[in-house]
Amino acid sequence: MISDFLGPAEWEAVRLSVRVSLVATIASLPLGLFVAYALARWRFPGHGLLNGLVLLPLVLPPVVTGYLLLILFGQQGVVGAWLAETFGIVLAFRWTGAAVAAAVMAFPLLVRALRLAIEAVDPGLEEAAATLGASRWRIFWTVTLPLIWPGLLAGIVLAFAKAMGEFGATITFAAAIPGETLTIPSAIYGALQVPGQDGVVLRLAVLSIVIAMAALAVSEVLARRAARQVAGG
Amino acid sequence: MISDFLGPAEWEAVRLSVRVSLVATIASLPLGLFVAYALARWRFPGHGLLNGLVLLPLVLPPVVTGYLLLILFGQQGVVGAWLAETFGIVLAFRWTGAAVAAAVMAFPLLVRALRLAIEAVDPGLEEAAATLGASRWRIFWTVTLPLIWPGLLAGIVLAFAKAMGEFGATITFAAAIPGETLTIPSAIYGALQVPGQDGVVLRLAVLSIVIAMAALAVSEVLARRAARQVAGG
Amino acid sequence: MTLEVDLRHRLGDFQLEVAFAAPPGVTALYGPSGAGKTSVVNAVAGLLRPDAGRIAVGGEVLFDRAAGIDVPVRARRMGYVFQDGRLFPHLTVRRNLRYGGGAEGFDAVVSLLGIEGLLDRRPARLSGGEKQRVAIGRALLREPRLLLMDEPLASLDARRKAEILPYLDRLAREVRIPILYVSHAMEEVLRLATTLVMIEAGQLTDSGPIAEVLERHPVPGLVAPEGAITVTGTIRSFDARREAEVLTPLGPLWLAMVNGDVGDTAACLIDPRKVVLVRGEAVSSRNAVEVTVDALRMAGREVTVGLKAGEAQFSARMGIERAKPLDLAPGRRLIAILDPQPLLDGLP
Amino acid sequence: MTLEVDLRHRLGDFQLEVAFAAPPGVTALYGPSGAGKTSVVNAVAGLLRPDAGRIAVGGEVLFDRAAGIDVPVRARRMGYVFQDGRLFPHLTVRRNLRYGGGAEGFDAVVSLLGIEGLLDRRPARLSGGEKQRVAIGRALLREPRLLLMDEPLASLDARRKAEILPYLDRLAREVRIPILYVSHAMEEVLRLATTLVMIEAGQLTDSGPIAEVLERHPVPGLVAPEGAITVTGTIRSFDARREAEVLTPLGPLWLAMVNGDVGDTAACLIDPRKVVLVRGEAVSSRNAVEVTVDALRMAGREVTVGLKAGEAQFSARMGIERAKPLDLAPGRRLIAILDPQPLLDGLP
Amino acid sequence: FAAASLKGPLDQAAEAWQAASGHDVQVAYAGSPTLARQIRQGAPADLAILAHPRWMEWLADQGVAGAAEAVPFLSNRLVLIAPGEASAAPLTPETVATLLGPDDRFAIALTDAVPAGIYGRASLEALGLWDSVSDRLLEMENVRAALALVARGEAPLGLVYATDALAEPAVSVVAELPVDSHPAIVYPLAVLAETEAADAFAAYLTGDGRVSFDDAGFLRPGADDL
Ligand SMILES: Nc1ncnc2c1ncn2[C@@H]1O[C@H](COP(=O)(O)OP(=O)(O)OP(=O)(O)O)[C@@H](O)[C@H]1O
Ligand SMILES: Nc1ncnc2c1ncn2[C@@H]1O[C@H](COP(=O)(O)OP(=O)(O)OP(=O)(O)O)[C@@H](O)[C@H]1O
Ligand SMILES: [Mg+2]
Ligand SMILES: [Mg+2]
Repeated sequence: MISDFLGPAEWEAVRLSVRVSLVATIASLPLGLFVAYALARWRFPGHGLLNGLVLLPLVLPPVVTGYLLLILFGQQGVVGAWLAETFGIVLAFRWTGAAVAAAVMAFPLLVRALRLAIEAVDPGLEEAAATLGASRWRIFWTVTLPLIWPGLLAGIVLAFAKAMGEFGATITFAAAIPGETLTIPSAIYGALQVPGQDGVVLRLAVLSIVIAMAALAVSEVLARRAARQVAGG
Repeated sequence: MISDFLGPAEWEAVRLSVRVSLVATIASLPLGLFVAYALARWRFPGHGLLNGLVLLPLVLPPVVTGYLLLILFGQQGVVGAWLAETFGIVLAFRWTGAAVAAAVMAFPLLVRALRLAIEAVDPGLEEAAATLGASRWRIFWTVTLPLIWPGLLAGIVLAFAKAMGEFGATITFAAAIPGETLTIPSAIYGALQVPGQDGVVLRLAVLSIVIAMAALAVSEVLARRAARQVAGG
Repeated sequence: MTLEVDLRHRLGDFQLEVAFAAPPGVTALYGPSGAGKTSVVNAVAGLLRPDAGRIAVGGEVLFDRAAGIDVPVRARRMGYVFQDGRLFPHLTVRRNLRYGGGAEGFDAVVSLLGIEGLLDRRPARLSGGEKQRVAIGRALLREPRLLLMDEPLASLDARRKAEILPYLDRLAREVRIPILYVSHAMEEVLRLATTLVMIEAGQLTDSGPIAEVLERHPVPGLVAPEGAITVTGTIRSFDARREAEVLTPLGPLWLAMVNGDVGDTAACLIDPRKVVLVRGEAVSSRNAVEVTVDALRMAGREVTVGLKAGEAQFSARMGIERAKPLDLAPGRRLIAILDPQPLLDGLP
Repeated sequence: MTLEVDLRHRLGDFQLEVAFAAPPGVTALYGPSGAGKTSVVNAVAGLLRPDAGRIAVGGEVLFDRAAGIDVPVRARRMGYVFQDGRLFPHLTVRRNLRYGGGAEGFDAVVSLLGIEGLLDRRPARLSGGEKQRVAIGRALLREPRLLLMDEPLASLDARRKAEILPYLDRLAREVRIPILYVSHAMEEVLRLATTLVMIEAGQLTDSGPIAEVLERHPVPGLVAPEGAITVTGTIRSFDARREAEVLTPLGPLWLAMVNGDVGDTAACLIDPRKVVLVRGEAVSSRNAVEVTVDALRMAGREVTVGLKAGEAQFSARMGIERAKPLDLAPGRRLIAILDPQPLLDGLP
Repeated sequence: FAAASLKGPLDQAAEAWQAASGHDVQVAYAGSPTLARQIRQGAPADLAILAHPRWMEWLADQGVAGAAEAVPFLSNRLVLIAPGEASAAPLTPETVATLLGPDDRFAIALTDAVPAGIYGRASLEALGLWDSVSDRLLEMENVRAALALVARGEAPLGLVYATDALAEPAVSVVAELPVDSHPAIVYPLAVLAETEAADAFAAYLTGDGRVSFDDAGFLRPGADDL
């Protein structure tokens, strides 16, 4: 399937990887923002627990995370069965599952970057917005969010890069179905198993680097523009 | 070798993992700080390149990173051979190699957290320190570093957690030699290969979670204390 | 609409305990650095939750510890000019100004503050005083029912102050909203305030109509000139330059820069060193009083002359060489030219 | 040691172009908000690199674009009190104060500033004025060869100012270091400054000894009272209360709050509305001058009386009803009581 | 250095030999490609057991000493498995279709990369079953992962080594694939270091040590397999 050229299968892996990574990143943003905000700003019972839980996918070998996902979200899994019954949503062995795996793996990076950024926001500015009649929600959108913009971009890039490179949890939870869950890392893994496929490995690796670097470059440009505005340059 | 109890081999893996992760984290701190500072504060040719390079280990599947490390730092590798000849330093298949692999994999996380924190430091304060006669070096130690303390802690925890969970690059670059490079994730991988070893997997996973959570808790306490001082609370 | 404040709060070693009422018009919060002024303002804004007490505006309770009421900050409808600015760094001046609403009056406020040229800049490119002006504008445009101004003019130049002060003055009079105004500059306080709240080390020293408070505590924060007396009276009229004719026990005195209207009370200070005695027939000053020398006292090279004007008593002090040509003796009739200070001049 | 500044710099639309010299003693940088004062100070501190120009202290060149000299900030040995504080938030007050060195004089500075009780706190727990005092202390303890103070007293109360001003005064005189002092408060400027640099919209308006500059530009930033004249003279003596006897064309006048020493020049303003005319034999004022009525002019309900005192001319103005009892006519001899303002009073 | 799939029995054999000979054995497990690359880069391996001859051939091509003299050490066979207790069934497309159900998938190791997958694909093709599963594959990182899927019931049918099926109680064998339906499965063993201990351990493994592998279900390779 993996040809010696960047054949259709490889292209498919690339397209899939980008889609999975984008979806994983974008879809985990709202929750990531919420969790980061909660961790940074609120004190509540279970604060430490949540904090630890978020970090988990980083500590565990990816395969274990993937296995846990399978146990939870697989068709036989507790949540998975419920999801399938109630909403007809099946994650395991679908590209959505690959996205979930990537999102989970990238989540600690996203949340940490966001949390750092949120903690750096001067609460005095949020107070000022409140005196001007802004609701919490408006304050978040018009003050907090723009001020954490650099952190948000950093988090997005980290998460996207991580999602692009994620392999262990993805293959364990979503397998490597061509066109469905066979992402670049899975393709690379496959190519690595076969002697003499180093060319394919190299091509795919370079491609995924190029994509990640492009994302990085965009984020840098955006972050620099924002910084220039705020700092007065 | 891995018995049904937390046998000596498992303990060895745990001790080794902690040692490797600690060394990886601590040893990469100075370089991480330097790179993060450079990326945050300086404009220089190659800025984008360095930025991308740091992100690489996140994008590439760990196995590829490990393989690249092997090619570079293995005894036959360009750098590895030179290191071995000149300093007698051998990294591949040693615990130091495992530390290097973990450090490389954790580096993007460390640098990003540090960079975000450094960018959030008000340059006005560093200017004030300069008018008070402080050298760049003193400013860094007495103003910048204390002010990025929360980011530093976040970076350390991320790096440590990542190092604890790192598997792909480690096993590829340093193999899984018991007592030398067989870290917890490798041990978990081993146990996963043998059916019926779920108990071992669970025990090891829990152990590594406990260790990472302990590190997280310590960092939270330290960060909160620092935040309280600065914010006046 | 009146603001009523009654609060107790602990901040580290610092204990705040004040109660006062601020009627429409400007209420000055006056007290040395660290007295607790910002803390009071924060409590009114809702940014500091007092340990105990009650805060109400126009009868609406904003905070009542005992009753468990604590209206959220955003619902308090106050315009707060912070001591430390707090402009949104990521928004242009225009969007900072518009943040609290108020397209209405935008142009007027912008031109009052002289920030027309800055509308598209971000705060990082403003000077200190420009930031302060934008912060004032932002609070004004909120259309608040209460203005909180924490040293709003501290880094503005005299000309700019001279433009903004009358505006605030008018605002307080016309819109009839209370303005809580923190300032160290006595000129500003005297120019604007109708009510004065003096606090020191977290405790209320006094509060009430400015003239009465200043009568009880002559020159807050300053040692009054030796032998000075405070004279109070009722405002009878204003002249074209808004100097007030005040009926005092010493006779009618004309005071510059007095707040209030006809019928209100005004106070001034008579410094013996600034009283000029004249042996002669006529003087051109409006603040000349016919007096009789009551007593003479010498101290070093200075003479203090006790004087009587009708029932009222005061004194003049001068160097001995100045007294000689006057040929002073008890019972002698002279003209005294007074320099009544609405407590405005003479402050360092 | 003298500071020489000559710089040109562009900030967005704003063009800065000033050149002046600041001798030992206090040099006030005076100008409206946004004039470029902070930018000048930053350039001297080395925080802003001018597009062109030269900056030198006591002959040592700190910056010279043409010669490619740019002494690093840390080596310039300046104490800078920033307009926006910039205390280190993670350090206690004590460590903030000690950051620039100077164990020497620590206790003296701390007690001057009244911050003994704050030494172990961090800045977040200080009030606005407390922060400002710590910032002053930090700059003083640096043992600088040049002090840069950007509105250092803006949020301090009168009593505290009255304590710190003489200290700065003494510092400037005794240690003989130049102090570059930005302030909008004319009292402060008049109290402290020996040199005045006036800038507006980035351009130098004038600079030089304060009396001379004020003579050329009477009340900077303010419209001088109508018909007011500026009178300059030489200081002959000081009395026990440090009022200065100034020999002027009108005769000797006594001025309060004058900077400088015997022999220096001092200037004051004579506002016609504050001149009191007396028909009589003797007055107790030290600022009384014998005058002859020169001319009379009526405008509305006011009379302006042209007066001659020897060669000098000035005028008095009063309501028409005040003028009547004086029986005014050209040639009549009267006594004029002046209220010469060292440009201190009368500012809004 | 040994293929990860050998972990259970090899640990036992190593322990036994260690006890008997007094030598100290350290076994480093990883996937065959990783091992091969490490050995190529000079890894301190005395002995290598890989899961497929091709990486051993690659090592020989790369000129690694000892690789060319590798001997076939173990063999294995493929089985179809199902979760829980399942009865044996004939190997026909129909049974496969029945067992798979309408929309479930077939768990197998990567069919063009991992040995078990490659062998499996060859076998299924030979048996005419490939077409009934080829578009329903759940290709996994390795055979253990495929096994786990079946054991968890996520896939109703999978293809693994007989050794795996034997070790996992949660699955049962539905059918054994004929040995001649695919290239012989061979685990080659090479002695890479000319040390006495290495030779001795290799001798032990190919001799007395085989028992533990036999117990685990491994087959002894035919003499002509490599
Ligand atoms: N980064 C910048 N970009 C563009 N213009 C700037 C920038 N910084 C300051 N300015 C402008 O330069 C002018 C001078 O600023 P500066 O801070 O020196 O004024 P200032 O005299 O200190 O005023 P203030 O009394 O209000 O503090 C102002 O008009 C300001 O708007
Ligand atoms: N978080 C805190 N913890 C402890 N003490 C505090 C804290 N914040 C303020 N204080 C103290 O409370 C007192 C009142 O502070 P506040 O800011 O209200 O003073 P202020 O009257 O506004 O002074 P200024 O004129 O200097 O701004 C000060 O003595 C200050 O040191
Ligand atoms: Mg305050
Ligand atoms: Mg300024």
